[in-house]
Amino acid sequence: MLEFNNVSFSYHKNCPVVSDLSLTVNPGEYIAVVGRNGSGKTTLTRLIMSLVKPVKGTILFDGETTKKYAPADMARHIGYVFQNPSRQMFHDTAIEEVAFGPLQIGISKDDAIKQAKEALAKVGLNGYETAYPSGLSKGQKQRLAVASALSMAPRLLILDEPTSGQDQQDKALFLTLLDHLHQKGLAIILITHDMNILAEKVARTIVMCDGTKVYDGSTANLFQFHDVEKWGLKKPTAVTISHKLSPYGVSFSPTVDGLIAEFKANERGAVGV
Amino acid sequence: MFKVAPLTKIVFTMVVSLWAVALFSPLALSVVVGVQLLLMVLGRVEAKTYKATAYLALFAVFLFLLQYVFVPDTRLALVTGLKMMAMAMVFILVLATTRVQDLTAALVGQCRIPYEYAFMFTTALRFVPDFLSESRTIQEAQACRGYSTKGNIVKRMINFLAIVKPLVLRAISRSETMALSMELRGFGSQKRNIGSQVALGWHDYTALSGMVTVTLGIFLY
Amino acid sequence: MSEIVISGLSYTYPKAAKPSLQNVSLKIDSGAFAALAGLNGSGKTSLCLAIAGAVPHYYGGAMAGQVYTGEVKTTESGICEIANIVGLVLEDYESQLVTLTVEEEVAFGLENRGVEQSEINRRVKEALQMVGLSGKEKQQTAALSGGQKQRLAIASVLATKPQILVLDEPTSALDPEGASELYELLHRLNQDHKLTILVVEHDLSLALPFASQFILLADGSVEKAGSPAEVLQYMGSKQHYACSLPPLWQLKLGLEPEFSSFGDWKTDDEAANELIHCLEKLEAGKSA
Amino acid sequence: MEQKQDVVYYQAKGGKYRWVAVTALLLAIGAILKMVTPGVAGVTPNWTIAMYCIAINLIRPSLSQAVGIGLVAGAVNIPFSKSAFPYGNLVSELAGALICTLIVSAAIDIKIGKLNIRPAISGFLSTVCSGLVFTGILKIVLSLPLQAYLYGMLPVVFITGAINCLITQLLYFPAQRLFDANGGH
Repeated sequence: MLEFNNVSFSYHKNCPVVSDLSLTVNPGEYIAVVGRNGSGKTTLTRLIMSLVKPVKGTILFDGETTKKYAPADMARHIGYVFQNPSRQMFHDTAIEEVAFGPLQIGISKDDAIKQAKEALAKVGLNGYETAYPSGLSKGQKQRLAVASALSMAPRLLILDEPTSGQDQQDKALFLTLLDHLHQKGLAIILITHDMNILAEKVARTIVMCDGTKVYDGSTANLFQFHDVEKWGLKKPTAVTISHKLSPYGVSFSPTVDGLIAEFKANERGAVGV
Repeated sequence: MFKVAPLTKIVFTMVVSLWAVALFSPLALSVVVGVQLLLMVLGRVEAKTYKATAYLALFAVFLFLLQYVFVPDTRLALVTGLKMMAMAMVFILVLATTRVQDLTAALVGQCRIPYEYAFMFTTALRFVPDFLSESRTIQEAQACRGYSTKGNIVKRMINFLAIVKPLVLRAISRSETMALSMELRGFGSQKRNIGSQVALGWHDYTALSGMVTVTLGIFLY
Repeated sequence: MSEIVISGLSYTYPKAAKPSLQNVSLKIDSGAFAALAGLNGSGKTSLCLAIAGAVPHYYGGAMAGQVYTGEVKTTESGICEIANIVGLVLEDYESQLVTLTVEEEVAFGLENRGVEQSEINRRVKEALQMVGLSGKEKQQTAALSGGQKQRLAIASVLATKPQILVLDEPTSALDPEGASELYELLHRLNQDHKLTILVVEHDLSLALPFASQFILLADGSVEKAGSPAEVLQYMGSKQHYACSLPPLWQLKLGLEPEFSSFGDWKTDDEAANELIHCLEKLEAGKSA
Repeated sequence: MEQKQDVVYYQAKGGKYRWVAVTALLLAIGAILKMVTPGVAGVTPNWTIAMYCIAINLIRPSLSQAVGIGLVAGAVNIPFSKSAFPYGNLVSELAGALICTLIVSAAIDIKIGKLNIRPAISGFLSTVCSGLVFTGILKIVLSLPLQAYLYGMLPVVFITGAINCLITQLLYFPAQRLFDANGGH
């Protein structure tokens, strides 16, 4: 669906922000993009949205170069939820907020409202049509932003740090929402700092470091075989402990639940012998 | 600009404006502009100051043309352009050689401008870069939601509210935090100590008497 | 000394339909490092504002009960006087920064209080050093990074030498590296400068290595307060807090029913060592 | 454990300086909008005036406060936009802020049907007044010909006034809703 071929980008000459990046996103995939601040994660997504154009290389969407597209054109296919979504909200009601996109691309008012209603329902905000966006909780605002993106019926959803500032319960709720959307066939790219989310939710991870892709593959392998700290990532608790326990026969698991199971299995095995 | 107190510079902006209004000779006005340019060079201002000055000069040319189109009198048009140049340049000169905070401190301490307004002024300046980057982010966020910049003037103007409204709302919600923080930090107490106040020295008196002499000269002449 | 004592505090905002705080009684000892947790809307911010005196002085509304910060009863003191004891860093700390340069920001509160210039200079230097911003005195506030802005906000409240520092969700806008740096800073202020610290935090695993006290709010009331271990144990027993528990404690509480009870883990290393010990014991038992 | 405590009602003493904060922030926005607004055929709103009109509609200042707000509004633009005539700005924004404050504090209802159009009226009149003062001073000081003034400047003043009228009306109500929602978090 989306393809980067040797893409480079820089704001100033000789100071590349992203260099020689190649990757493919397939329909319906759930991918995490991680890396320390300034590693080029956000630039990667800005390139996808055509907010910036590559200096070298090509970006293809459905086989066509995105060079001639403006961000508003990309918005018909790709939803992008910015970090801290309250900054983009400005309507008096949630439904108007969500209908903004469809109306901008020339959809009739009735259809836009219909689409907006559906999008609100998808994120679990049905009944909130007339709510005042500024009065919503952080978690609800975030879901409202997702609804705004979904109202354009995208095939790919990009989220930049969607869970920051939310309480743990809202966070869990939000991640379940993403799971649902993913199961319905939506491709998702999640930029996150939260390694626990990564370990528990996302199968494929792309690690960015100094403007290049340094890892692209399964999340489990990433934590099992790579020292992620050299890329500025924090090891999840389960990974740290799992590594320390492996000499004692406990199999590796990047998640807490997995580690508990492995620990128990090890003990049963020990007793069984 | 050398060892002159901020207050003297404020007086300088007024005096130069007065000269520019009073003078009608292209030569005399050129001297005023020339002296300011010289002061810029002597004050070792940054490149962007010259850029601002050049921009101003462009505007002066535009004014010259405007004047000339309506009244084809080269001398009169030249006077108009130079007057504007002299009046606007002095602010660029003073701002390039003085910290804004020192100017406001002088206004509060020596001209008795109430502190609230000086604070309002510097705080507005403090938030300009923040809101500038915020406006870019908002523009991008809306673009990713399909924000379009097409259509006729009225439509584009109304559409632009998608950028302006979030900014204004952000300012309103920030104002509450800021007002609370101001009270926590004792804003408005009578005890306030008015930072560093620069008293006038012999440089200032020399400069001020120079300005008075020139002004008198212009008016008597 | 400068402990925080809250007794029977209830509070309702002027236009609110229901109270934000209900019969909150709490004690935070002098020199404590307390973390305040709870879901959004549980009253954490209101509690911070009450400790700083902004509730009720700034907002008005209906309040019952008392808040004492040190010997000061907040209802009988002005906001600015309480600020001499309690330094408050709000969640939107960027809006707290009102001046053009770093040093002016730190000096602002002191100038307003009529402190002498030489003393101001000394305290500005000291406060900036405490937060690791020395050498940035002349920089423009707007040019600082998010984390630096936050440290500047901390420095500017520290300049008035409060004994208590209250931070409302300080890590919500920071990346993990920034968040751990912030906690190390708070730890240093707590240890070296004997500051009492209260921090609102969703991610308790950040506060776990440093905190001496956890407070859990729910619907405006204290649901549980005590040592981190006590509160985490309690949270572990409640299904709806399952996801709020730090992974370390999810692991601990997940293993404990079948294995020996473990210590009150604060760090990954501590946990790993104890688990290795446990495995070795099992191994020994097997070969015996 | 249940302690019975007497409920005491407190008057909000806070927000004494909210007018300062709101005005400062809105003026900052006015300054940046000037930089980022795409020019459409040379016709752009005067954002500075629109922003202090909104601020004045929100905070309802006294006339002496209005004097200060006007002068600060005139001054904020000096370091950013290359104003051709900074002292002229000070005077014209002073006039604009005073007019706006007079309209805002006028005791009569300004409504069309149920719609409160006070923001629109204040936005229009302040902009026109400020524009007339500014161009008037400019005309005298730079000795511009009458034709240039009548055909070159006046139409711009009135068109800008009309745009500002619309903007102030559209932005005021959402701003006011949030402004009044304080303490509700």
